[in-house]
Amino acid sequence: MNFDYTDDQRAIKSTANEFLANRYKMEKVRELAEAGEYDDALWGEIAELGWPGIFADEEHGGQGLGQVELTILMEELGYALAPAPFLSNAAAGLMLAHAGSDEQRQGWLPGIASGERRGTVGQLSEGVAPLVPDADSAELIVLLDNGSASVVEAGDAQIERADTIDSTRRFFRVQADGGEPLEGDVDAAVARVEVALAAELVGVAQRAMEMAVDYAKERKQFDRPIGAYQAVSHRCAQMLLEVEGARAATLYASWVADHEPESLALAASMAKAYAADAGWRVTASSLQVHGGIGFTWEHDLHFFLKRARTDGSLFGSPRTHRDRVAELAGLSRSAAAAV
Amino acid sequence: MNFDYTDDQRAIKSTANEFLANRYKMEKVRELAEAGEYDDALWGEIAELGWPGIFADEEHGGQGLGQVELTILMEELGYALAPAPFLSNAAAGLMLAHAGSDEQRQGWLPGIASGERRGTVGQLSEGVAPLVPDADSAELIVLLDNGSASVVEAGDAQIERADTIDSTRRFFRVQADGGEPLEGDVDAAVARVEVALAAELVGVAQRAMEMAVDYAKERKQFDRPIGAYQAVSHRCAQMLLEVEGARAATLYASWVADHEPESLALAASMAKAYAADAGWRVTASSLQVHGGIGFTWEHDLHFFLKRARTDGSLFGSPRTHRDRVAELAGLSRSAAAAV
Amino acid sequence: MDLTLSPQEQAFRDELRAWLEENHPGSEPEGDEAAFEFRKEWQRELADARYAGLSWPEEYGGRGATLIEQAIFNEEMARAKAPMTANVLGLVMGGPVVIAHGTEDQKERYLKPILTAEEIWCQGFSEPESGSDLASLKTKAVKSNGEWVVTGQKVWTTYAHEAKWCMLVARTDPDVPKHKGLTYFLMDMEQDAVQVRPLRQITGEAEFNEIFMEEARIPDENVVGGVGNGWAVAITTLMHERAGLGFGSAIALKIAIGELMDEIRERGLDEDPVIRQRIAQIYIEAECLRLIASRGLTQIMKTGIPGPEGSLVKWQWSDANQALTELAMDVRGREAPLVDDHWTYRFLRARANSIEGGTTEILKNIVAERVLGLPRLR
Amino acid sequence: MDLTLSPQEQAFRDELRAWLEENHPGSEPEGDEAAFEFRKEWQRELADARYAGLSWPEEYGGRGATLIEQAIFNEEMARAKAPMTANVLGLVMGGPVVIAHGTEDQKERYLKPILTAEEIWCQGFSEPESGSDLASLKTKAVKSNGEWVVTGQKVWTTYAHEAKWCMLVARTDPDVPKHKGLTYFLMDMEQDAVQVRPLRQITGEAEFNEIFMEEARIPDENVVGGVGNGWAVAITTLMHERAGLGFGSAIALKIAIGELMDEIRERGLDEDPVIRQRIAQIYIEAECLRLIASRGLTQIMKTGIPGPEGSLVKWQWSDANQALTELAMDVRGREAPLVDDHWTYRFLRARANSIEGGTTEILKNIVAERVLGLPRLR
Repeated sequence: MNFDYTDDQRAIKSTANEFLANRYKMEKVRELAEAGEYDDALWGEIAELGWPGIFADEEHGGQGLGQVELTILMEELGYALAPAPFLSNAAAGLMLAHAGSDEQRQGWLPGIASGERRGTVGQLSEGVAPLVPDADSAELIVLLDNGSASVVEAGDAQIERADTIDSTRRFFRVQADGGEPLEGDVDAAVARVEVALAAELVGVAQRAMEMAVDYAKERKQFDRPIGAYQAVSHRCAQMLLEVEGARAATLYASWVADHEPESLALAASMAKAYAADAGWRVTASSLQVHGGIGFTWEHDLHFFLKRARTDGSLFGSPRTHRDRVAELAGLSRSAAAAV
Repeated sequence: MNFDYTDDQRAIKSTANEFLANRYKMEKVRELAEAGEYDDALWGEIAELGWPGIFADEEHGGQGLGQVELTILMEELGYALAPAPFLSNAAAGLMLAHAGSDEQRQGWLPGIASGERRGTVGQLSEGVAPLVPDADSAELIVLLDNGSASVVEAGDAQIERADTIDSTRRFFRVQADGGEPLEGDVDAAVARVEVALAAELVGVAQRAMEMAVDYAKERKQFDRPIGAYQAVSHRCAQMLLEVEGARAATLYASWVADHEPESLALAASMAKAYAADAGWRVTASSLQVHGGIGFTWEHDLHFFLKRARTDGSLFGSPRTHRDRVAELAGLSRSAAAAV
Repeated sequence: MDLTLSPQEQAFRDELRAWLEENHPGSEPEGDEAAFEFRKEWQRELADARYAGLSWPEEYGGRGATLIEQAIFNEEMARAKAPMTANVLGLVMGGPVVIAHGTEDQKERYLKPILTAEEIWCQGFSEPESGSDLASLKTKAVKSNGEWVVTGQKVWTTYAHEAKWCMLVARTDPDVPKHKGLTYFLMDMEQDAVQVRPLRQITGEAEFNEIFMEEARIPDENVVGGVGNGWAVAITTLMHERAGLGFGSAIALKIAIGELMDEIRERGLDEDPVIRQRIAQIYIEAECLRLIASRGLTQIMKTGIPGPEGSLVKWQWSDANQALTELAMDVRGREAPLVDDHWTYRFLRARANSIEGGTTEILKNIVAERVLGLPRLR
Repeated sequence: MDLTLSPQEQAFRDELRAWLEENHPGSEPEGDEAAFEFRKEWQRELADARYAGLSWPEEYGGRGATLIEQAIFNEEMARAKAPMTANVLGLVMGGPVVIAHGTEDQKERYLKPILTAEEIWCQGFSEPESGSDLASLKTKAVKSNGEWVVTGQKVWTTYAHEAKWCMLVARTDPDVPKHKGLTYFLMDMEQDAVQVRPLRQITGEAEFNEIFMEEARIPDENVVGGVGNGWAVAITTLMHERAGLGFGSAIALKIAIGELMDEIRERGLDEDPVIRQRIAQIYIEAECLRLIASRGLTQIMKTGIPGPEGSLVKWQWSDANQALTELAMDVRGREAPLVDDHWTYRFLRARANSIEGGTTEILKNIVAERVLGLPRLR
């Protein structure tokens, strides 16, 4: 047993970290967020690195790696808060790779893996998917509807911009009829998307924690760095507890996706529930450590806080996932799992 | 508007405080708790002070005062943790006074008000009342069953000792058939019992808070009183917040019982829910401040902690009361208010 | 103990209600400028009816209202969803400070235009480096040729762009310990040496401003309470602010809870046991803080001194309001991140509740040290 | 990253499982004395199969097991509900300390009887005045005629009434700063100058003892690790204790969660949405702490140094176990206060979880200072 990255995985992590730190400096992130845009040139570079297809088979143009490697990238993307259509495209890729037919995979995966013909995924509520990331630049949209999924070509859908609190990601309201159903195990594929989101949340929380810790070392009040006060230092310790718990749960779920898929449903719900709470609590707690300055638009923290809150409600709220954990851990299905 | 005691109420409070501090020193409380007994002579003194009938009409041998004055006594009794059949007897008195017929009042209230023929109240679950305080020394037992109530003479009931974690109060399991129904507004009477319990919880929490604060001033670690560390001082501040909230809610509910009974159901549930949580959280938090010594039998704190936890689950758990608050505050009745 | 209103209090409320029914100006127009004009006009109406500066002595245009009457006023205004006044800080802090610490000339000069919103006031206490540690502020005022020359920066200033006067605390003596050596000034905002920059918040709005002073001038007659007494003057102002705000915030919270209950019902979630537990808990906490604030008013009226209740109320309020807005997001479910005109703003805005006007950490220190008598760390 | 067991680890587990199936001694008899004899007998059987002192080098009767193998062992023992060993502290702390810091003579003398439970060990670190502040301890050891004379008091000592040897840390030099001047001794408990008094807990049980020493004697050869090195010797012991315990506690917690789920089902509460939320949250936290502990084992095996995971795991475990037992009380509803043979004990016992073996406050300090690099207060 070895709960640590392999050398290859470590290399992926450090490459991603460096690339993103270099290309998505916070000024850049802010500029894109305020314009509500992405940077196509940077997407080109990401595609060249092979990231969009990291988890896809080599025969479909991917790198043939797994969910663990995707988690490594997602965490770094969250850490950098990179405004890019990566998650949406990866989500579509995961749906096709794990719930698509051979033909669907052959038809769509290569474009997704190369980053040239992108996809996205949305969840329908009464016939409308209110929050679909990057739908305007996707060629295909996977629409989930209570355990089933179908693929719609973007041209066949009505797509309208939807403003969310997270301006670092472009969301759209999507309505479409028909589409081509995915015949495979939709739930298992969705679970992989949940894990990818959990990984992003881990990165967001990690960054918000680091910002809090750095600020606590530097900011002085009453002639002492505020990090010397337990009200602040214990708050930071709590952030570490939650970040490490979220990371451990997410890594485990990723490994399970690759090696023990029969445990994936439970592991994915645990990871998503815990990481969503951690993402929100750590970013909100970091804002409290920052005091007034953390409440200003000028400070970067709020972009992380808003991303965390938004990610938390995509693909199942913490409550929904906890209810599923209760069920999978041995309690029968709840009648009233409404929200 | 004046949210403060009158001079008379202040006098009741200071008399009660002094009497109880004098008669129920902690060694005495401990001795009684370890023996699982009360002290009849002390009960005689309490009866002479007129406390058992404080809320009862003068025509039934009481003092003709109200719920506010009962709350003052209950808080002091909780503060002293006095092992005595006061609450049980007062609960029976409140039921008779507010839900009994004229005849029932005339028959039973004088004995309760004088403390000579005591009563108690229990809640039935499937035909058995598992936790009835002081049933062995009561002459009448009011049994509540889903909104209705009936009076049973103690001689007609099966009474068995029931050990709880709270050894400062004597509990019994009671089973009885029939009994004489109370025709009045049972819910309104029960609400008064809930308020009395909330008041006891306020006193218990107040005492546990004072113990923590005193210990935090005196105990040194790393060459400083532990109360100088925010991990401890903010914990104590939280105790004050909860104690003051519980006290305000309980005083308000008491005043409402006397002057605005149409608001009593909501006010009583708010007080009981908040005071039950506060009682448990403050005593548990006080134990944490005390560290190891607070976990020893030798230290007095555990008696307060156990009383708080036990009071909290009598006459409706915090959850039940919160659900009722939701209902009374404007949300319809919950289907699944199970626990 | 008597939680009913006295006949006088009742009469005050009835009169106010009747007046409000007659004079409620409806809802604010769109646009910052128009809204501000609307608030000015509303304040003038209040002032004419002697409802602005309610607590001020009658000789200065107030009613000498008791705290209970002020609480009644705040409650009725909140219930009626009446607009804000334009000159909140002048009414709540500026006027009382001038009345308590000002010279006769100052009273003559400043009070009337506060009441009528002719002159708007803002507050210059906080600085970037001194948030919780107010006494560490660095803005310097040096006396030169009979006037004071001020250089420094202030932050978290509301209404600065509209204000004529700034209640400014600055360091006039760098050589004495930090609480001493501060002086309270009234600074004219209409001079080039004073620059105002809006400070955008995470909500996207600019509710606050930064003020930059580069050799701004203040005549000596604009010192309030004497040179070197700035700390004492500022602190009494802050205590009045807190005592007054507590009760009003409880009412605002209860109104918001009612709105969320409507939302819950509309979405058919009113039988959801988890939601019910959460909203009930917030409802109870709001009620507790209202009651603690009420008890506090009784205490102040008896002793004249604001007690610790102010700190407890502010702290509990920020916890409860944050919990409420988080619940609102959960109630909105999948759509929660979509910007609506209501809850997403409140949700983000609530993050500042535990920071503005005394962080929760500082409030806990105050409770621990001043109420419970625990030792200070520093 | 590979979370499956290696072939060796798999083989170890299979062998252990088979052995356990053969040799599980059933449940403990009633009565403290009988139960303790039973545990001794069980330990002897484990020792014969070289399952006691698993991590000890083979030359001292152990298996030189890896941390993963130890974790597997703890997990299997917990799953099989196997009894405790009689000499836990000797196996987990005493032996490793002697092996790491002891002389050859000491190894010769002490190790064997630890393994076989012939000699029971206890630990004398804590004192009434020094709980979290371990280095402030006051028990004095003075050298006189070639032996040490010890006077003082220890507390929170398990097994003291059964123990032959006490791992005692005492102050041998009062004139140097407090971490220095401590020495680690092995004290013979069988002398009149050592008195043991049971310390009753809030559960009513006496799991711990106080030890009173009034001029107790320790021969010089019973110093471990050299005079003045007591702090370093004690700290390495404590770190080993924490690394070893984390994983086992996660498993025990998961078993308890399973029992509570049974209780929930039996009471027909398995569809209750509030209960489901609470138990699921605890389930997730238990899983997180198991995973953090697993990652910690990998880390230690790579670096040889226990990381911060120990503190996180202990802290999260105490939170989760307290939440679990509180939920159990709520699940029992009206009957919760009635003393049963199971949950009321656990509920009360859990209050100590956030105190024993490092308070949560101290663990948070450790995380803040040593992991996050935040400044120390003191």
